[in-house]
Amino acid sequence: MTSICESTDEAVAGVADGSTVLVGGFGMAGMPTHLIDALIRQGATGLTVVSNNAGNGDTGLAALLAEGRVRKVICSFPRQHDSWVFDGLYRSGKIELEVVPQGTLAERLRAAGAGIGAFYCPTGAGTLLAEGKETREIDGRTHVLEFPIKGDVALIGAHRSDRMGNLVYRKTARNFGPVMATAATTVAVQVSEIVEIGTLDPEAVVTPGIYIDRVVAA
Amino acid sequence: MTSICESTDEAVAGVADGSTVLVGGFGMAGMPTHLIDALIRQGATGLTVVSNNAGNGDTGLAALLAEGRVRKVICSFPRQHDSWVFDGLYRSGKIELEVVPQGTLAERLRAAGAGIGAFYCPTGAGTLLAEGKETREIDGRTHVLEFPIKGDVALIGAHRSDRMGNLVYRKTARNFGPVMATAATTVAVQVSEIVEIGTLDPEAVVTPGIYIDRVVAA
Amino acid sequence: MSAQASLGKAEMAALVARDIPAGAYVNLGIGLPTLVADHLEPGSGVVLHTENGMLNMGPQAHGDDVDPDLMNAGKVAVTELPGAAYFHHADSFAMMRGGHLDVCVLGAFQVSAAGDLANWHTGAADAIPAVGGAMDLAVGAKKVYVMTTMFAKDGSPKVVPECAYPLTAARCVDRIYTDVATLEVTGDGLVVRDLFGITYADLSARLAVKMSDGSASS
Amino acid sequence: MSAQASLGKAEMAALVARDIPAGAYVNLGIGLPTLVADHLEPGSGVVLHTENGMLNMGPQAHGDDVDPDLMNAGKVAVTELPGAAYFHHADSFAMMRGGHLDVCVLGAFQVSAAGDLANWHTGAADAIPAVGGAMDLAVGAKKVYVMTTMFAKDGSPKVVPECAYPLTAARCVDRIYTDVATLEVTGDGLVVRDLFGITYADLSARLAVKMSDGSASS
Repeated sequence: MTSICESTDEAVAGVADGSTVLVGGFGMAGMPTHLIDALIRQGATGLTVVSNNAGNGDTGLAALLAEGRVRKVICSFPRQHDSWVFDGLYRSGKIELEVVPQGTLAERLRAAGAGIGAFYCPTGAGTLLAEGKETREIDGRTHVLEFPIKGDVALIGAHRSDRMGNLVYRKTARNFGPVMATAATTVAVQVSEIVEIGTLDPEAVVTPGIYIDRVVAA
Repeated sequence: MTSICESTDEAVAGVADGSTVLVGGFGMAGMPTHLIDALIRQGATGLTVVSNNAGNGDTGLAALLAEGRVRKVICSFPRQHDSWVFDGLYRSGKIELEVVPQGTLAERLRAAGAGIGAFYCPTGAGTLLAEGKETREIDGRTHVLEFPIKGDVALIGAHRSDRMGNLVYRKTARNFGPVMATAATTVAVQVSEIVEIGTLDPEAVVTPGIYIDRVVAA
Repeated sequence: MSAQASLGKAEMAALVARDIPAGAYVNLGIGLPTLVADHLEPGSGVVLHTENGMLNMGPQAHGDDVDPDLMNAGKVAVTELPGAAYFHHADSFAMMRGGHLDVCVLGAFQVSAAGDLANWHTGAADAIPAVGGAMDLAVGAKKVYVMTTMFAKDGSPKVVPECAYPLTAARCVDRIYTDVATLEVTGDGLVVRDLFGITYADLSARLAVKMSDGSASS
Repeated sequence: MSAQASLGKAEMAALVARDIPAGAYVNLGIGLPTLVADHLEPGSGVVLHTENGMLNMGPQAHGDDVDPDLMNAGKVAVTELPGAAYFHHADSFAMMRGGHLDVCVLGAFQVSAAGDLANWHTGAADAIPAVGGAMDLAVGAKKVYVMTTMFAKDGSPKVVPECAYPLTAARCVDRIYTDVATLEVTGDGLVVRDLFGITYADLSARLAVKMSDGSASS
């Protein structure tokens, strides 16, 4: 059942030390910045963060990293022109990194949400990123066995939610949100606006409320 | 590139004998009846049909079966109160049947469209439907290895298409359409209405035109 | 305990409905389980899922409300409640297999003492196998409730030491609601929770399974 | 043949654009490949995909058209063309990995004579690995075109017998567009299709790879 939270602090309450936290967004589009700020206040540490990037500038995810609260990052693209916080932690051996091809990252999250135990994927076969992974020839092509990435918590951003947690997104801010929403035990979403039940077009709902635990307008 | 067809005959032209044909619909909702009628006229035989059911009454899929044009049916639920055509062919050994759990059917179609070589699925483990299939324990649970189902042709029904083949569906008539659209070499869709490009809301397009080869209003 | 009579269908449905938590996401199987919908409290916020691609399904449609594009899994015309969402088959079964449904209520041919379910195939040599979504539901829902009469027409019990019919899924059933008793499947075997029109001693004598009496303590 | 000068970036982009079929679905990688968009004929019907969840991406946005929710994979603000569709990351990469994109154009550090691509990692010990969607694109698109200068700043060729840098994908490249030559990767090795400002003999002398001269026949 979806609860409408009064504050972002309420939306991230109870995140335990050592949790795996899925963080939506691609660049700043869809990034749940207010929920990340609340997670910084909340204090959980020893986190594994799963996100496409590893933080930009000094705010948001980068600020969480800077506080030493993240043990490991699983992402597709940590290195960016303004990823100095991550870069420093990584070079000084203070953070673990698992690089996953972007599509495989999305698919492993989907698998976690869809009850798929593992899948064979051609991406990455014969590369550094498949080293140590089981492979199998299927139709003459080498496939890598990939396992789900399941979150304890997901923090995502969306455009509108109704009071049941049905979500719509805006343009490319959709990105990882709908997949991460299916892949975590507790899913918190920040939206621009909470609307009444019956307002959203049932044909256009992207994430049904069944996946959403906590909604906050922020 | 999507072509707008003048007739359903044009939309099913060139289906080769021995093809695997994916047929959308759940009950009559989303059933591409006009395309099936055209396929009956078109004449291809020795077909493998993949659909949720195995035909109802004496029309549509049942009529295709009755003409002896289908070698094998892959479906989740062949037996219905009005599936007498299939029942008769099956009992007289004139048609092959592969029963697949409904969700596994959908997921195997998705895998074909999504470039997934195979996947481990808990559904069906320890049952008749997993006999002879490879299994693997993952997190203490038995999973069955399932392979993609790829179509040569998909026939689906949708509500509206724009002239690029972007599709929207109506209510539960959506069912297998979006998945089958990704899983076949040639995808033909019958729609109630073809609209101009720019008419459909980009946030609400369910099947992007990239998946659609032929559209006909019928 | 045995003073009251065995339950009618509506009473069984009411009993199941009473045990469904407020706000739960629920799938009701075809047949007897469908009746549960009529006994859910209007304010309970229970959301019904139909595997052909919808959440927030409303009651059966009649007259002018019948829409051929809006069917439930049993191919009965239904209605849409505010807050509904439509999705395709792969997404619908991902939702199910991924463990997002709180409860599913299924019919049964047989349930074993260990919670194995047989509800899709009589095993008869000439039977046409048809599974639909039964295996997916049995494997995927967080709680699987079975709703059935305790005895078949020939008087044989449906709760058995081992299923003789082909399995739908192994060790999947959590509770069994019947006309004469409600049973819980636990790690220590079957526990009888409620008795209707039968004593524990009589029930125990008619069933060939090991079970314990938890009806007194409740 | 060597009478004309080597190509500038815009000329290279024009050359790639000329070889993209009308109506093709195309993904342009970050950097040099982005320039191809400016050289597509307006009436060509070529549809651009961006892996962060969009088809029918328009040109870069400027001024008031900048929308923080509408970015390309390089996190540059872009626009939406009529007929656009948005989808989430798992769907976007399913589209890619499933072989639905006709062409992708990628940059390269190195391409081997067999069509192996290295474009994500310099292999330097202190480099932070970051792959993004490169591996998915290289594995998924029907045709993979590489667009790069032929020689690195130190004068070393980027077309090599074997990649020294870590691979993005093996045997994935179909064509190599450079400032001095266009090469086709064939089963019989590299074939030079066009030469710009260099003779076949000179090129052959500077590259340490086995290749054949197909430029005369074209």
